[in-house]
Amino acid sequence: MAKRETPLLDQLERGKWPSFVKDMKEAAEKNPMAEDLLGQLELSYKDKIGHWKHGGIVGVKGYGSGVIGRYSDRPDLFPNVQAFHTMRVNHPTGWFYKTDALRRLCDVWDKHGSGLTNMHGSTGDAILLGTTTDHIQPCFDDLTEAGYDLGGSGSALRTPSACVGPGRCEWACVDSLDICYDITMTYQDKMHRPMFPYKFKIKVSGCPNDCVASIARADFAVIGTWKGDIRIDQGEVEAYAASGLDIQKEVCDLCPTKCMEWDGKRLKIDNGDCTRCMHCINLMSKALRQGGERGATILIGGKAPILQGALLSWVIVPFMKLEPPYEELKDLILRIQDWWDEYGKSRERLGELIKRLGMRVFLRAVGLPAVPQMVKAPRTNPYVFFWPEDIKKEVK
Amino acid sequence: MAKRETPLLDQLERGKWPSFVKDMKEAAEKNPMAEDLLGQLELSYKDKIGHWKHGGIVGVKGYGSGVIGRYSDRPDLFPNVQAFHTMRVNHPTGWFYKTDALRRLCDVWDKHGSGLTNMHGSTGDAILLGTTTDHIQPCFDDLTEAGYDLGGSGSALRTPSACVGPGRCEWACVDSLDICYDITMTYQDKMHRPMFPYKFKIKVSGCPNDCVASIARADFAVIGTWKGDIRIDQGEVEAYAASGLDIQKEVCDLCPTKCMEWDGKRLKIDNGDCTRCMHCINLMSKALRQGGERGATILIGGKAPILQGALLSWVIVPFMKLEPPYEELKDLILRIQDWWDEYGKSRERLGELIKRLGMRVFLRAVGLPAVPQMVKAPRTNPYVFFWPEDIKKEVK
Amino acid sequence: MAKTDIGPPDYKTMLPPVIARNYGKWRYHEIPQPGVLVHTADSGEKLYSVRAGSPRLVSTDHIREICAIAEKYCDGYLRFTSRHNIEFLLADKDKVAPLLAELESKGYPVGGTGHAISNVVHTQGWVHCHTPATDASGPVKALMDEIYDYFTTMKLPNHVRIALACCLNMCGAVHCSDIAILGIHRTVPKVDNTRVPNVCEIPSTVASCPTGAIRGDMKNKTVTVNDEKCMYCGNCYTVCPAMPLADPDNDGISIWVGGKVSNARSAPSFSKLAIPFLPNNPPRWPEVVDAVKNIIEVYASHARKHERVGEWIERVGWERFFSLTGIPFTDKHIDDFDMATESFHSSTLFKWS
Amino acid sequence: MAKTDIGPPDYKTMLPPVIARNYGKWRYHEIPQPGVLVHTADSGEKLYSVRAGSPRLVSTDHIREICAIAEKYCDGYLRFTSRHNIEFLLADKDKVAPLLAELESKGYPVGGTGHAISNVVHTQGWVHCHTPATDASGPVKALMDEIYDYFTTMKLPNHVRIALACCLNMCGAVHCSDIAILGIHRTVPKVDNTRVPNVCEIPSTVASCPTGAIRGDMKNKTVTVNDEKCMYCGNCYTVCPAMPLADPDNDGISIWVGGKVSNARSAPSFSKLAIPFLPNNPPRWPEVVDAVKNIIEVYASHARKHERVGEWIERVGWERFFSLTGIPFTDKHIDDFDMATESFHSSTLFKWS
Ligand code: SRM
Ligand code: SRM
Ligand code: SRM
Ligand code: SRM
Ligand code: SF4
Ligand code: SF4
Ligand code: SF4
Ligand code: SF4
Ligand code: SF4
Ligand code: SF4
Ligand code: SF4
Ligand code: SF4
Repeated sequence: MAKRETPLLDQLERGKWPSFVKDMKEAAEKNPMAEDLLGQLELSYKDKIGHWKHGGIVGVKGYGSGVIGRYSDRPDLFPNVQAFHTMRVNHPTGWFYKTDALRRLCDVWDKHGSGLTNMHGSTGDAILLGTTTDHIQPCFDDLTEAGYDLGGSGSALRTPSACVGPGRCEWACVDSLDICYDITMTYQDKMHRPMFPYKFKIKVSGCPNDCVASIARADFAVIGTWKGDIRIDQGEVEAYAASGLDIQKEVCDLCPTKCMEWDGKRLKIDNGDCTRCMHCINLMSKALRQGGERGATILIGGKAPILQGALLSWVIVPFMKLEPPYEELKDLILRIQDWWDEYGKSRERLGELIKRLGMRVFLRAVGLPAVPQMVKAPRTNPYVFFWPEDIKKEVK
Repeated sequence: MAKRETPLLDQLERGKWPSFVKDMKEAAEKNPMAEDLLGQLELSYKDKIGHWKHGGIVGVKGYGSGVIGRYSDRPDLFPNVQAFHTMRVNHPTGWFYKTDALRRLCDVWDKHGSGLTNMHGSTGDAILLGTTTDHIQPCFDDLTEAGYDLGGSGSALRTPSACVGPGRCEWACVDSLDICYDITMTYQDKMHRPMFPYKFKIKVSGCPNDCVASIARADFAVIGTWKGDIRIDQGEVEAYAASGLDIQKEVCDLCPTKCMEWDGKRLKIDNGDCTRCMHCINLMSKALRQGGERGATILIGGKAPILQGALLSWVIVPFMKLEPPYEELKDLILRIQDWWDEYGKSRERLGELIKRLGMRVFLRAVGLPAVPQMVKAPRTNPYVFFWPEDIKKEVK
Repeated sequence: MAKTDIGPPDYKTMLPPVIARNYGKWRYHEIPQPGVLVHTADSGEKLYSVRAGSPRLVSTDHIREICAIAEKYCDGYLRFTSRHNIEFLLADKDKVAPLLAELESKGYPVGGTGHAISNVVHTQGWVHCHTPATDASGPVKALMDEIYDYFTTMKLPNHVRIALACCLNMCGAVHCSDIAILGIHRTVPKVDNTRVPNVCEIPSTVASCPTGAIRGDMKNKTVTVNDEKCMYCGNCYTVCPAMPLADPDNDGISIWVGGKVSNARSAPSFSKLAIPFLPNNPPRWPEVVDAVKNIIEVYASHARKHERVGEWIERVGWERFFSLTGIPFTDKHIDDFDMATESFHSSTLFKWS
Repeated sequence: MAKTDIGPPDYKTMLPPVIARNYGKWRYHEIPQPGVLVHTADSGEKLYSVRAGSPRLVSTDHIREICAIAEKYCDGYLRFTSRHNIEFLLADKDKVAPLLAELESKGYPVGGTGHAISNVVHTQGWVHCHTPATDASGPVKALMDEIYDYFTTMKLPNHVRIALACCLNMCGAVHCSDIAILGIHRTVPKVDNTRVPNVCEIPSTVASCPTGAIRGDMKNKTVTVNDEKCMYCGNCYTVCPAMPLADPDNDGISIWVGGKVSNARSAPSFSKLAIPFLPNNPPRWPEVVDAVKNIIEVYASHARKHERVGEWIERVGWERFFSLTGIPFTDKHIDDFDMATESFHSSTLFKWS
């Protein structure tokens, strides 16, 4: 096939940052789908418009999710991307790979698809970009053979993800990797066979730094935290000071609760006031360790703006101990999903449902107690509902 | 008439705070309406429920407002309050009285009403509590004879009010009293003949301390403010320090923008960062004077919770010079009321209308420019409307 | 024939001469003692204002007594404040002490200035309104008796502004008070199907409900209320008299805290729910009085100087407010109206208590 | 027959031995140079992580190249980060320098650690999605070329997290980014009345509209759109393919600032609108690149150490943000969706500029 002219995309090969155009061309060298993708993208650059039709439903046997159907609106010009579906492959938790496993993935994809991928998608999957309808099932068969399975899509549990946590990070208060993997394995059915009102995302971060952005991007966020005093190694604090860290200005003054005092020699923390923001610990990882009792805060409801505006997840359990087999956690997830499943309208995320029905209804349904940690501040409007049992019945 | 037994209310004659029951009894001594009011109130205390029927419409000739109709639901027991309407009398601006004027008011009320009043109502009127339907017109006639007129009620401009301002206060940046009086006189018609979708309240405070709570309680709030540097009398600052004011802790540390520095001798203010919160000036009235260029911030939309939740007024003009005859101000009020009148639904306050139609529509309609001072922060949702002229038309 | 549209008396005719002379030229003020303000003008002249508490619901005779006092000490000049206190305005320093003595002898509380509790802005209650869930003047009197000392002294961290409104219409504008006392109903309006067709307009009644609990029943020319969606605001009753909701057993009072109006230091803010319900217990509402007093005292002993109630709570956190006051936190404290999600805690930055 | 529900490979089989040995027992970390993290375990063992930038849209050959490098220096162990960078994981300190040299020679940017700009989280754009208002990979590449130095150094006040999403669905989760680049449509969907009856479900299409702009036209089995109420979110198109709204002339990009996710110091927060519209100008989107660069540079020169973009803006004020960046403030910046009033400035506490 004659090389396509791509004068616009060529301009994106220039510059120091690695170029996706280079990768596309590399793939196009040996793969006609990639070649036509390049051509169609060039056309989009010229037309300033996408050239994909609204997705159709395609999939593998026994699953309802994991494949995103896609068709070109110019199959006349780009026949090899007439159908160009992506496969969402569940990444190994924490995105850890041994190269042999990664190479196996590449081999499968060279055999069945365009040879192009996203490492990774924003939900966390390894995205295999573009194959034909025929290839979906064989590709899946080869993937499972290679030890991989599909991730979630549609109205299903989406591929859970976790920060690197105990794998590398000194601040992990919970085993983010193990929790995520455990959940992923426990809920395979919910991931592969969409039965919910809409998507449901779970993410696990080991500490309040929230390196998987769970609070913004998950319906159900697990964020590690601690109780007990921050342990201070005063010697190391002094070492940081000696090395040029301005402890008063950079640490104490930026502590959001102003609960730290530094007299040039000793650092004091009023732990009762500390809100565990991590700032001081972030700056002095050698000198400060989180308190000894570890667990997680559970927050729910986060999502992007469609339909009624974005939501950040909010606290529903201030502190939960998390140790295998994570029964309390999984039990809560189930109770929440059951309730959502029963009352949620189609395309209504968990957060939106709670917004519609009210936290009090939610809390009662899933059996959680109301605690002040759930709110920035109590309500300002007087539109308070009382439960029937609060009201004295008239004796008539 | 036999004295009514009021064992419950009697218990409110005890205690050091002046007792309204004492006043009611005083009035009841010579006035049968007051006597029955006392009786009906005692019944309410016993029943724990009000004994007034839903108000009816009563009024004086030529006016649609100023009188609140009220009827007892137990006229059988309390015939003298069968009808018990209140007259809202527009107070002299700033609630200043010469006693002769005040005595005239009392005389009118003893002649026509219960002899009970509220000095004053929460909107600011002198409330004459309770008269019969027959007496309304003669009472009004006597009131105007005595130099008084009625205030607003219903879907009208309500009685504007103002803080004491230049009458006594060193911080008045605008002549709150004169502005309020001028508006009151200019809009007599709008006060007395309800023609709006709902009530409209205007309040004027001389400075950001907002001693008439305009931001919370007015649809249209005028709050004095200044441009230019806060003028510091360093000698007086030192005097405050000497007298025991901890300038670092009580002044600088509480400055919300942290734009003040005190070295124990001199106070420095970074005026560019100051948000004119008044705190430092409040604490050191002798030492600090507001900047020299005086005017007001105009805020709109404030109201109590019914219907869609309470609103605090928000900035629509950061700075407006205000000098008699206040044309710019009155012009703005008219433009706003005209727009509200045209688009507001029945019982929809100005703030609610803007909430429904959007600030951009409002701003365009009344011809105000969008400025960053209008918002705490720009929008977070991406649901941005573009004007037709922003959009390139397809050439077809 | 009456004159119309004459407007209020011109305030300029009501100003004492010392004010007329120094109008707009005040230089600074001092508070030598609770209830006494001294304003000094650029000219050096001084104005003495003596502030006295008032029950607001006053008889003409009471007003005449006030007039008499003002005539004796103030050349007949006085004013009322935006919180319904009386202010005697004097040019003559020497008359201040005698005035104070007379006020004391007559039982007028003098105070409400500076870091004090001033008068309670309040409303009609059972005295005159048709929608109250509680009385207004009664609870205020009972409360002020109990916290009287905070009116006559200036020992709080900052001033505490208390307001009471007897129903959700909030005529007392309690929505931005340090401490707010709010009458609430708790039962669904009882639709009187015989009266609705005659006295109510169905569409506006339906539209009056913030939660959409009311449906029109066009056939019977009446309305029905969905009990589960009703939060007893009473707005339908305002619009349609045939839907009363007052109920002696279930009406009562809720307590709100942490609002403010001034722009001093922090922005104006709404009051937030502290106690969802306390019973109506006339004539002295002991539960309400105790609850408010408790909040004041916890504030007084924990807040830093110049901190308003809300500023104190924001600094220590709402978790701490509930633990310090011993007020139980319930699901009712969590907003569930239209902007509820804005109040949810979307961070891990909270305290354990 | 394929196996099903086997789940992902067990991550434990992917961990380098040094991690397996010290799992959960890390003590502290250091960043000796941009792109290099050194984690020390309680045991004293050290793990070296070398972070390299990636275009995310990578070919299998590119992945194999990465594998080859990992095999050479890291015993075949690597990972990707939550922002799509590559991390080479080494136990052997001596291999770090040679690895860095090889990465440099092969053109891999090393960095993204500490107070840097890391990889741009982004989405599909014209490469694969059906609703984009702009491309994803293209603008990201053009931008990263221009701000490359901020990736390879650590000279900013704090890290700056940039994300791009090509439509309002915000798959790039740009809603909480320091700087967000968001594709937007600006024309009302064109209802294809011949197709709607066959491919769309009317009630769910009507329900899909956040502003209630869509009405069912049951007679013609189609829908109509009220142009004035439509803000081009594209949600109807997601539900009903017969309502396309892409438009080459009017699609483009908006810029948002000041969001964050971490709980460090301040609570997580949404990004706020900075620039409502910039044109799609492929292949290098110069207007977008310049706008983002300008914001970064103003931030870099004005923020205090450790201040995130949003923290800086909150401190100096939005008035100042607009005046410093020279970005015009318009009526589009003022929210007019359902919780708009929450964002209005209800105080007099603002700056003149
Ligand atoms: C591939 C991916 C973008 C990427 O390039 O990384 C993606 C791609 C699509 N997303 Fe997404 N979303 C992807 C992560 C996200 C995220 C981020 C996350 O999960 O952390 C979000 C925001 C978080 C959230 O869920 O709220 C996200 C919010 C959406 C939404 C809005 C949902 C909402 O409730 O607001 C839609 C619209 C929909 O579901 O109809 C959406 C819909 C879509 C669809 C399926 C288009 C559609 O309208 O049907 C896109 C298919 C593109 C294609 O042709 O391949 N996508 N989507 C991401 C999934 C890859 C993976 O599995 O790893
Ligand atoms: C007389 C009155 C104005 C009027 O036209 O009637 C008034 C008069 C003064 N106010 Fe006020 N304020 C008056 C109601 C208010 C209100 C409105 C309200 O309470 O409903 C507020 C807003 C309350 C709020 O924020 O919730 C108000 C917030 C202030 C503040 C801000 C205090 C703060 O830190 O938040 C000051 C400054 C100060 O006290 O240092 C202030 C200061 C003053 C000064 C010192 C001004 C001056 O130099 O003359 C006056 C004496 C204050 C005092 O009592 O210590 N005035 N002041 C009002 C007296 C009401 C009363 O009887 O108690
Ligand atoms: C007398 C007064 C209370 C008092 O004891 O001081 C009062 C009394 C009534 N108010 Fe009010 N309001 C009074 C000041 C207020 C204020 C405070 C203010 O103006 O600063 C507010 C809150 C601020 C605001 O307007 O938002 C207020 C918010 C309401 C509302 C709720 C309006 C809303 O949009 O949220 C209603 C309900 C209505 O209008 O249907 C209301 C309705 C009423 C009615 C007319 C009852 C009704 O439903 O029709 C009350 C008549 C009582 C009676 O029988 O005399 N009243 N009302 C105040 C007027 C006296 C005066 O003219 O000086
Ligand atoms: C590798 C990674 C986790 C993973 O599982 O992949 C990671 C790793 C680390 N993060 Fe992170 N963070 C990672 C994404 C995030 C995210 C998520 C995101 O960007 O989407 C966040 C939240 C971002 C936000 O707030 O918008 C995040 C907020 C932090 C913070 C908080 C910084 C702040 O002041 O707000 C810290 C603390 C610090 O840097 O001092 C932190 C600190 C760290 C430390 C130092 C933790 C440790 O001791 O190992 C790690 C090295 C940081 C560095 O790059 O300098 N990490 N970190 C992610 C690297 C992404 C990348 O390639 O750039
Ligand atoms: S979220 Fe916390 S535990 Fe997880 S990688 Fe980030 S800093 Fe480490
Ligand atoms: S973790 Fe945050 S709140 Fe706690 S002491 Fe450190 S800086 Fe302060
Ligand atoms: S609002 Fe300002 S000018 Fe008016 S009385 Fe209060 S402090 Fe004085
Ligand atoms: S007025 Fe307020 S912001 Fe300005 S310097 Fe004084 S305390 Fe600071
Ligand atoms: S608050 Fe309610 S009950 Fe009280 S006076 Fe106002 S409208 Fe009447
Ligand atoms: S009381 Fe309020 S919530 Fe209940 S039906 Fe009436 S208007 Fe609706
Ligand atoms: S942001 Fe929109 S256009 Fe981009 S991938 Fe997601 S759904 Fe598709
Ligand atoms: S684009 Fe959005 S706002 Fe416009 S009609 Fe469709 S769903 Fe409604």
